[in-house]
Amino acid sequence: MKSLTVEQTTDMIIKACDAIVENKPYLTEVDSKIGDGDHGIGMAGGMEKAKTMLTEKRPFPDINSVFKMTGMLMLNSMGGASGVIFGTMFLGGVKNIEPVIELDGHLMARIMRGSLDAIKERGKANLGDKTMVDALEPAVIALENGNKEDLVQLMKEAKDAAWQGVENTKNYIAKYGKAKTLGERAIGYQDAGATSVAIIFNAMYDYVESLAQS
Amino acid sequence: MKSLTVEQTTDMIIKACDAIVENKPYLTEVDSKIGDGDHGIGMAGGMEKAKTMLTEKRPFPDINSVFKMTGMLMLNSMGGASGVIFGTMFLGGVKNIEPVIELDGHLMARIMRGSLDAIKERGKANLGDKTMVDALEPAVIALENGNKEDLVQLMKEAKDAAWQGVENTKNYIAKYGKAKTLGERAIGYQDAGATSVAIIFNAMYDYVESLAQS
Amino acid sequence: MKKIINDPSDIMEEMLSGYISAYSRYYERVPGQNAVVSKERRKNKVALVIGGGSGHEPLFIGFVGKGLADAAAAGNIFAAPNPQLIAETAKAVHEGKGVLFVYGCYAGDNMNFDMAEELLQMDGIKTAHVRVWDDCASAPKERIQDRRGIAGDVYVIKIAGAACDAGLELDEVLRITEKARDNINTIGLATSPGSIPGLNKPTFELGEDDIEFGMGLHGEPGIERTKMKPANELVKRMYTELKKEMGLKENDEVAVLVNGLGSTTLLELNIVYHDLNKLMGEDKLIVHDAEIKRYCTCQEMGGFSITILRLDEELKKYYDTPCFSPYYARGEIK
Amino acid sequence: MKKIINDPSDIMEEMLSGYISAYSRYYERVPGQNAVVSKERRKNKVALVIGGGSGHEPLFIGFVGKGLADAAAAGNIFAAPNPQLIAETAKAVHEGKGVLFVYGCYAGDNMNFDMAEELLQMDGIKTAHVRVWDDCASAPKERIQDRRGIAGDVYVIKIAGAACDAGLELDEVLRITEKARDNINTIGLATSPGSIPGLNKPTFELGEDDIEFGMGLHGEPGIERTKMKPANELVKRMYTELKKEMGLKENDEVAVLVNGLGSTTLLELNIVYHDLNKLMGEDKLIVHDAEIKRYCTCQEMGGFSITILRLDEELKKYYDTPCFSPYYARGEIK
Ligand SMILES: Nc1ncnc2c1ncn2[C@@H]1O[C@H](COP(=O)(O)OP(=O)(O)O)[C@@H](O)[C@H]1O
Ligand SMILES: Nc1ncnc2c1ncn2[C@@H]1O[C@H](COP(=O)(O)OP(=O)(O)O)[C@@H](O)[C@H]1O
Ligand SMILES: [Mg+2]
Ligand SMILES: [Mg+2]
Ligand SMILES: [Mg+2]
Ligand SMILES: [Mg+2]
Repeated sequence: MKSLTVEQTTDMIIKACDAIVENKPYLTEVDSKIGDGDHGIGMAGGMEKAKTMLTEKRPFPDINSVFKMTGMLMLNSMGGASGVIFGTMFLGGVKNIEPVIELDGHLMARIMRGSLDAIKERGKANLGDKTMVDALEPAVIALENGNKEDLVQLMKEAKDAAWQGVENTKNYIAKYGKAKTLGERAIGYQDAGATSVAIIFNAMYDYVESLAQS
Repeated sequence: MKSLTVEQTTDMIIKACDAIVENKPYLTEVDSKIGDGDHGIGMAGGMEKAKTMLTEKRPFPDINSVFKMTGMLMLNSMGGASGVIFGTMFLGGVKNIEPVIELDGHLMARIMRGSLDAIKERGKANLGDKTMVDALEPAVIALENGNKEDLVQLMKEAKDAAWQGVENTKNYIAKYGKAKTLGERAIGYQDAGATSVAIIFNAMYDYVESLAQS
Repeated sequence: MKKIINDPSDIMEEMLSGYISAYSRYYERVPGQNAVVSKERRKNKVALVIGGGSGHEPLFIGFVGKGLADAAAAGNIFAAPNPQLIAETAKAVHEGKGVLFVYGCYAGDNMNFDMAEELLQMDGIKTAHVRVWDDCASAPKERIQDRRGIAGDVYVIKIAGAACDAGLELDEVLRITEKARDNINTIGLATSPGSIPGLNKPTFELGEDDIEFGMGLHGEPGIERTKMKPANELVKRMYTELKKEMGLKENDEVAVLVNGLGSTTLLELNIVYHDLNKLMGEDKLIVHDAEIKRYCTCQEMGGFSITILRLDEELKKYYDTPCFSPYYARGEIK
Repeated sequence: MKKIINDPSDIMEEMLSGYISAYSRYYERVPGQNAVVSKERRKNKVALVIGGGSGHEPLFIGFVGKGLADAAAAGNIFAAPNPQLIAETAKAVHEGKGVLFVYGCYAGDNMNFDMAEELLQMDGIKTAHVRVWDDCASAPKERIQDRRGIAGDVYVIKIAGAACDAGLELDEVLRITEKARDNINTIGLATSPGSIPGLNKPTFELGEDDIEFGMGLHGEPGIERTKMKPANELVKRMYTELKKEMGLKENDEVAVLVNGLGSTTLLELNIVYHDLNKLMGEDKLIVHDAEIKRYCTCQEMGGFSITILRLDEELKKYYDTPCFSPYYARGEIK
C-alpha cells in the first residue's frame, strides 16, 4: 500500500485518539513516576475532543484539515506543556503545505519533519533532553530514510524507532518539564510525552497495517 | 491506721497525680472510643500542674488547702468538662469545712460527699448517665458505709466500688459529654471520667496501704 | 500522621505566640493567658467575647477583629477554656457595658463559661451568653439544648459583633444574637479523621469507603454511617435535612456557608456549592450571601458542613456591616 | 482517598460555577471559557491577568479582585491554561492600555502564555509578562529561569495589581512587577502527598517518617529527602536557605508568608511562624507584614512553604495599598 485517502487518514487519526484514551491509566502511571501525573488525563481529554470533532465534521476536504483540526483541538483544550507540544505535533507540520488529498510516505515524512521542527522551535528541547522529541525525532528520521513506496513498512519502522526512543529516555536526565529538578533520580524512568508519541505512531501503524490486510 | 497528717495527705494526692500521668495513654484510649480522645491529656496536664504546685508549696497548713490547691489548679488549667468536674472533685468537698489538720475516714467521707454533691449540682448528671459520677457516687457510699476506724480497708472498699462503677458505665447510654450523641453505640465502652476517678481512688488506696505496711 | 510541632506541651503557647506576632498589627495578648485581644476593641460598648477548645482554627481566635469579637479565650486542644481564663479575657475588654459570651454548646464549654460568669458577676460585671447549637444532626429539635455548636458559630459571632458595634444595651445585643442563633442550622459530614496534635492518633475511625453524616467536629457520631457517594447526592441529602429542619420555602432569604473541615480542598468545596446552589435555585431561595471557606475545622479532618442562616430585615442589617479579621473580612459589599 | 466530586470530567466546570455563583457579587465568567473576571475590573488602565493549572486553590481564581488581578484563566487540573483561553480572558478585561500576565514559571505555562501573547499581539493588543520563579529549591541561582513559581505568586500579583491601579503605563507596571519578583523567594517542604482529583492517586510517595525539602507543588523533587523533625529545626533550615539566597541582613524590611500546602493546619502554621519570627528577630529583620494562610496549595498535600519579600520604599508603597478578594483582603492597615 502506498497511500491513504482523506477518509482513511481521518480513521487513522481517530485510531490514534482511541489508543491514547485506552492508555490513559498507563500514561498517568508513567507521568506519576517523575512528573505530576496528569499527562494521561491531558492527552486523553485532548484526543477525545479531537475524535469527537473529527467524527462530527467528517468528511474533510484534505489531509491538511484533518491534521489541523486535531492539532487545534488539542492545543485549545488540553493546556499544559503537552497541549502546546502535541497540538504542534499535528498543527506544525501542515502549516506550510498546500492542500493535499492523498497521504503517502513522502507527505507523512514531510509533515512530521515540520512538526518536529516546530516543536523544537517552541519548546527548545533537543534529542537527549528526555522529552517527546526523543521519540518523535527518531520516528521522523525513520520516515525520511525508509522506503516511501511501502507505507506499512515505513510506518512500522517509524513506530519501532519511536518505541526505541522511549527506551532511550530512560537513560536521560530531564532538561524540560516537571522532571527537570529530579536530576539523576529521573534515570531509569521513561518520559511520558515520548510514550504518547510512540502510542500514536503505534496506532497509526496498526491502522495502516490492518488496512493493508483487508 | 486511722488517719493521715497534712504531709501524708499531700503525698497521697501527689501519688494520685502520678497515677493519672502514668495512665495518660490509657485514658486517651478510653476517651477515643466514645469521646474526643483528649481526656488523658487534660487530666495528666491538670494533675501534673497540681503536683508541681503541691511539691513547691508544701508544707500546707491544713488538709483543706491540699484539696483546694489541687482543685484550683485543675479547674484553672485543664478546661473542658473534666476541668470543671475534676476541679470540683477536689474543691467542692472542702468548701464548707473549717480547717482540719488530720484526714480520717469520717473527713474523707464528708469531703467526697461534698464533692459529689457539687459535681451533680454543676453538671446535672445522675447515676447511670455514663459519667464520672458513676464511679464517684459508689465510692462515696462505700466511704460513708464503711468502717471509719480502718482507713486502709475503707479506701480499699471505696476504690473497689469506683472500679465497679467503671464497669457499670459500660452498660449505660451517655447523657452528658461528647458521647451523648452515640446512643446505643456507646454501650460496651467505659466512661473516661469514671476511669479517672477509679485511678485516683486506686492510687490513694495504694498510698494508704503502703503507709500502713511501713 | 506527621505534625509540624515542637514539644507537644508547648503547642498552645507557640500557636498563640505565632498568631499574635504575625498579626501584631491587629492583636495583643492578655498577659499570662491564652487569649487573643483585638487592638481595635470596642470602646464604651458591650464587649463580645468568644472562645472554645483549640484545634479548630481559624475558629475562635481568627474571629477576633473589627466588627467581630473583642477577644477570644483559647482553651487547650479540643477542651473548653477554664473559668479563670475566660474571666480574665472578659475583664481585658470589658468597658462597663457588660459582656456577651458566644460559644458552642458543649458540656465543657457550658460549665466553664457558667463558672466564669459567676466570677465576673461577683465582680459586678454584667454578663450574658448565647450558646450556639446549630448542628441539627446532633440531637432532635425537642432537645435543642443538647445540640452542638459547629460552623454556625461564625454567623452568630458576626451578627453579635455588629449588634455590639451598634451601641445597643446588653439585653438588646442578647436578643438579636439569640435571634441569629435561632435562625441558623448546620449539618456536616466526615470523610476522614483529624488527629489530636501531640498524640499520633486519629480522632476517629472510618472505613476506606465510609463517610458519616452529621459527624461532630471531634468525631462525635452523627446520624448515619454510610458509603461514599458523588458530591451531588451528599449535598442533596444535607440540604434536604436543613430544609426540613428550618422549614425553608420560596423567597426565604438566606446566607450560606460551605465550610471545609480541614483537608477537604477548596476545589471540592466549590463543587459542593455548585450542587447546593442548584438545589436552592430550584426551591427559589434568595441567596443574599455565600461563603466557601475553612472556618471551623478539626485539624486535617476530611469533609464539610453546610450552614444556612435565614435572614429577615433586622438580621440582614447586622449581617451586612463591614468587619475584618485576617480570616474573615467583609466590606466590599455593593 | 475520597474526593467530594461528581463526574471527574465535570470538575472544572462545576468548580468554577460554584466559585463564581457563590461570589457572584464579585465575579462573572468569560462566556464559554474557564475564566473568572472581576466585576470591579480596572477601567482605562493596564489589565492584570493571571492563570495557571487548577487544583492549587485559592490560587489563581481566588486572587481576582479589587486591587488584584482583573481576571484569571483556569487551566485544567495541574495543567497550564491553553492559548485560546488565555487570549479570551485577556480580551475580556483589556482596556486599550495593554495586558500584563503574571504566572508561575513552568514549561507548560511559559509556552501557552507565549502563544496567547502572539495571538493578542496579532490583534494589536500590547502584552507583557512576568514569570514568577521564587522557588529557590528548584534550581540554582545561575539557572534562575528554571525555577518554579510557587507561593511567591501571591506577592507578585498583589504588587502588580497595585501598580496597575496606580495608572502606570505597561512598561512601568512591568518594571515594578519584575522588581517585586526579583525580591521574592520561597522554600517549601512536603510531609504528605496531595492527589489528582478524579484519579484516586497520590501525587507522589513519601515514607511514613520522610519529608522532602524543596518539593514542588506537584510533587516535583526538591533538594533533599530527609526524616521528619521538630518544627523549629525544619523552619531553621528553610530560613537559613532563604537568608543565604537573598543575602538578608540586619534592618532589611520584609513581608513574610507562611503558606500551608493543603492539609497542614493553621495550628501548625502558627507554630511555624512562631519559630520563624524568633529567627528573624535574632537577625534583626524588620517584619513589615506577615500572613499565615493557605494560598497556594496542591489539594490535600501536607507541608508548608515560607516566602520572603524584601521591601524597599517603592515596593512597600504598592504592597500597602488595600485590596479585596474573598481569599485575600488587605485594607485595615493602620
Ligand atoms: N519543552 C518541551 N519540549 C518538548 N516536549 C516537552 C517539553 N516540555 C514538556 N514536554 C513533554 O510534555 C510531557 C509532559 O506533559 P504533561 O504531563 O501533559 O504536561 P505538564 O508537564 O505540564 O504536566 C513531558 O513528558 C515531555 O515529553
Ligand atoms: N455533666 C457532667 N457531669 C459529670 N461528669 C461529666 C459531665 N460531662 C462530662 N463529664 C465527664 O467528663 C469526661 C470527659 O472529660 P474530657 O474528655 O476531659 O472532656 P471533654 O468532654 O470536654 O472532651 C466524661 O468521660 C465524663 O466522665
Ligand atoms: Mg504532567
Ligand atoms: Mg474528651
Ligand atoms: Mg474535649
Ligand atoms: Mg501538569
